[in-house]
Amino acid sequence: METLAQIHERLAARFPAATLTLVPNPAPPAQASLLLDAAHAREIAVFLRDDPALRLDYCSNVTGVDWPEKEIVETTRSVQIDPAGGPPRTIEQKTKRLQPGCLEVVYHLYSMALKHGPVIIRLRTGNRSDQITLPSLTPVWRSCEFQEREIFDLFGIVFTDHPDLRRLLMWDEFTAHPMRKDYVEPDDYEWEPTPHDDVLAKAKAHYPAPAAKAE
Amino acid sequence: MTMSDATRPAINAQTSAPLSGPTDADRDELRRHGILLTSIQELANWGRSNSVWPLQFGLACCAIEMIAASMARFDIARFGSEVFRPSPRQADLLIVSGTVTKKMAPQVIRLWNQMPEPKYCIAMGACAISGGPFKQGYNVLKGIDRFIPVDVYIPGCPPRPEALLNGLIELQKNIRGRHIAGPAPVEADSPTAPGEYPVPAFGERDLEPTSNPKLWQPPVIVRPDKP
Amino acid sequence: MLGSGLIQGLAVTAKNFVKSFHDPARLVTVEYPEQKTKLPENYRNFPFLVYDGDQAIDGLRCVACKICEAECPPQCIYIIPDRDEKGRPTKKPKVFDLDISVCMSCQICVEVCPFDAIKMDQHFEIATAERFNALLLHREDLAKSDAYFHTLHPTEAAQVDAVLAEAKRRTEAKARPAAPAAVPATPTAPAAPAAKPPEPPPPAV
Amino acid sequence: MGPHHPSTHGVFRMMVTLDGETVVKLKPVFGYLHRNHEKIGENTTYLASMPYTDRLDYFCSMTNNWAYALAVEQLAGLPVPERAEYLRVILAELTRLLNHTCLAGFLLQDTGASGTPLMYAFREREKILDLFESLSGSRMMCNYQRFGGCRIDATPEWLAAARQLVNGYNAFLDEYEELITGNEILMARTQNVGVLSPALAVNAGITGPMLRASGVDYDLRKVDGYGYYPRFEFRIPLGDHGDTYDRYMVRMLEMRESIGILRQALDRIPEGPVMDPKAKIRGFKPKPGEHYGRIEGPKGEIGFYLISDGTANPYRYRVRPPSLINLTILEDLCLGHTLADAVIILGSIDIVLGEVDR
Repeated sequence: METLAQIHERLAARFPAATLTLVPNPAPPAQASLLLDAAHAREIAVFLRDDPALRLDYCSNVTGVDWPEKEIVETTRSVQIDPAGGPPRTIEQKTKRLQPGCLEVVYHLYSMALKHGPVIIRLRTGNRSDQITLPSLTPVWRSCEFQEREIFDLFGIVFTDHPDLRRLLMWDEFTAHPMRKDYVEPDDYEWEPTPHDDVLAKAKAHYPAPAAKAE
Repeated sequence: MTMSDATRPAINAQTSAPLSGPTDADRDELRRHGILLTSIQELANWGRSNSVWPLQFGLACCAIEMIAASMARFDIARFGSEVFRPSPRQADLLIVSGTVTKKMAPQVIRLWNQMPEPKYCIAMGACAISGGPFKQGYNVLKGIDRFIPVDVYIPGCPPRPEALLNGLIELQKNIRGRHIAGPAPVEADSPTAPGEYPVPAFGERDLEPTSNPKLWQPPVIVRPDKP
Repeated sequence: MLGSGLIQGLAVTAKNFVKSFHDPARLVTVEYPEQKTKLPENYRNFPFLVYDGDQAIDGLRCVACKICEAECPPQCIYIIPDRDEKGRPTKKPKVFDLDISVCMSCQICVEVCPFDAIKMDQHFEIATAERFNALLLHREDLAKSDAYFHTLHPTEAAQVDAVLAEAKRRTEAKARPAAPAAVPATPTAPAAPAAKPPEPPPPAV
Repeated sequence: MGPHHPSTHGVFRMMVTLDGETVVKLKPVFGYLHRNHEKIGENTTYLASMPYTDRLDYFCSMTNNWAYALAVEQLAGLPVPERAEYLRVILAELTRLLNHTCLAGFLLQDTGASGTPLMYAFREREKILDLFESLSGSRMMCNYQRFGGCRIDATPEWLAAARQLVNGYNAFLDEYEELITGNEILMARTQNVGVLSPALAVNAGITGPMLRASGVDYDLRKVDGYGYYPRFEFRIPLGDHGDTYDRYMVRMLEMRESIGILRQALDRIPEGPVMDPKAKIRGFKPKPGEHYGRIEGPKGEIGFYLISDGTANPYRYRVRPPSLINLTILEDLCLGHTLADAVIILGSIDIVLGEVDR
């Protein structure tokens, strides 16, 4: 099979308007992935499926990942020479930068016809609140149908052109997206004999008020 | 002999005087002399306890062990309980065998409401008792006894089929100690009560309500802060 | 012939039916309350705490290091270490609670325990009508003797004894040059369980 | 239909629209056993997720363990000793026997052969469970694999017991097939019911025996060659028609092949450690990165997708559930058949709700 870099080159030549980024993977098996832009995702998916050298006819795993906004503190050091002639001073300058959050979908593609893989493609939303639409790849691979519904349910990504986009696991009245990192689960820790960490904090809310205990 | 325990607040406490009668020792003594003493109550309890028909109702992992208990090796038929009924109308015993999720809880309670009296409930496995290992999950009900009264708890994950049989024996003992007349062990089981347990609705974040406070009043447990 | 497969199948059923009266391979039923399956040595169902000697609480091998508490996947262990009057830790648990209505008998507490203090029980007949009190085990319920451990898991217990004896030998060898009183309070101090007279297993919880 | 369901497949609900008795629309409803496996996996350590994987597909805890151990080992680059790899193959194939035997029982229960086939299947299941119990300590929830090996070594007695079971299993399968395979009623109920075309099967991501019953030769044991499978000789049974009967037959034939693998593995298992000496139980923190590891479970491709951020807990922990994805084509298979056939088709897909909903 071609390497991902070769696929990247071919795709870039074929779809010059698309933005393609190679995402490296530092883990030992180095399953690197290709970040596509949402506008061209559908065409590229069809190409990957039908290209005779690739024939990625089997989309194995579709999953969402939540990347919340992260505050990154960068430390820059600069050496300043003292104009008075003293020893040069090192000045540390800390800059806070807000890395924007996003929701991400990861597709693991294999070829059943040629028995190779995986080719991993990713799609990212604009942010985590209002720009959360991505094109659905269910028309390309049927196997995405339930998995994209699950991602809609648990992460809240809206897939356009999905044939039946409803909540998969939670009930329809449910409003939250529980797999997001900032999800706060409902509090039902009235009886918690072995609480730890977060649960302890929640269980404490159910302990009798200190005044009542003192009486 | 009384049925009140910590999980069941004694609602009719003032009227719950047990019926007096011959004790088990008296009966053994009489039996030794060739006299078989029985009463309607004892006969009814004998019949009820030896033909507990469970509802064919599996939820999760423990359901497989429940099926295993009904198969040749453990053979629940030896206790008169092999008749797994697919319809709640014909069943006496609800074995809650597995994790009750919040999405499933209203259905379980509805099934329990559809079962005719007298009915019994076994919470089989850690998940049914308290949510078990999955209690940290957002969709897991932390114990079915928040909504329906449970007669026997069988801890284990999953309990061996023998443990289920052991639980069934416990339940049979429990049934033999019940009174036909007198107050019901749970208010909703009494003849004057509407006979239905409230079914929670699906809320935006959780079930509404999250428990039935008439049934479920956990003791207060306060842990000191760790040094 | 149409129906021959059906008849063939019924013949198998009939063969099984007849054999079920005399063939031990088809007589699989364990008459449970009277007759019990022989549990394999590795069988595990809920942890217990091992104690050495006769005193259940004083002899606990547990030093309240809280490793099992941190590693327990469903978080069903709760430990508060004991302290003496001066506020120094005595390396004993004051509270050791285990919620068996949550425990899933995964044995990870046993694997991570560096002191061989927590081991797996095999007792499963614990059906109860009481939830809140009966299913929260305290250290008094959990403490079981080393001899009980030996009857449950003889192979594992022998390995544990060898490890403990080795550790004791090492600490003694280290302590010998120093003053005799300065024996460090190692977790394995009350070791040498093999020398203890075997005692009957305590009644199960 | 459902979620309390007279056919014994757990809490699964199908919204069926019928014309007379013919299915014209069928929408499955999931989530009645959604136990938040992935969320819990992200909040606990890598090791602590291992016992939870037992409870995914509670028939096949050994293969779930292996899939997870494999994904983590590949993510962290851990070696596995030879004996452990052999043990894993033995246990995975025993699991396959167990799963397919039970499936045959449940499938026949669905066709109306209530009792007998399931009883026979569970009789054999108990024998395999006894093996699992004496090795790992628990009948169903084995929690046996570790990152870098297996938890306990198998004794010679255990291997002898396994060999005895394997030697007797062909006789059981012969008896079982005599009981049911040639049964005319079964043929009438299952042949040409729920035909799945190869093109649709591939596009819908169907894996495992279901895919192979449609004639697509794709078995990860051959394709990926994970573990020590390339060292064993075995064939991949394929179906011709892709109907319910083929799905049943492919599983029966797969069991025969599994017995062959088990014989080879039990003959060749070497002595040695079962745990990599450098592997550690506590404080396991893989370096940052991500990995998708997969194996061929009895129900299909079970995979774990892990993103590590260098801490003790995985940043993202995802299970690729074969049962859920195999259900994608349930409606396609059931359309035009009667309601009673829908139950059989569901049975032949071989789902376990613990894995569908997680």
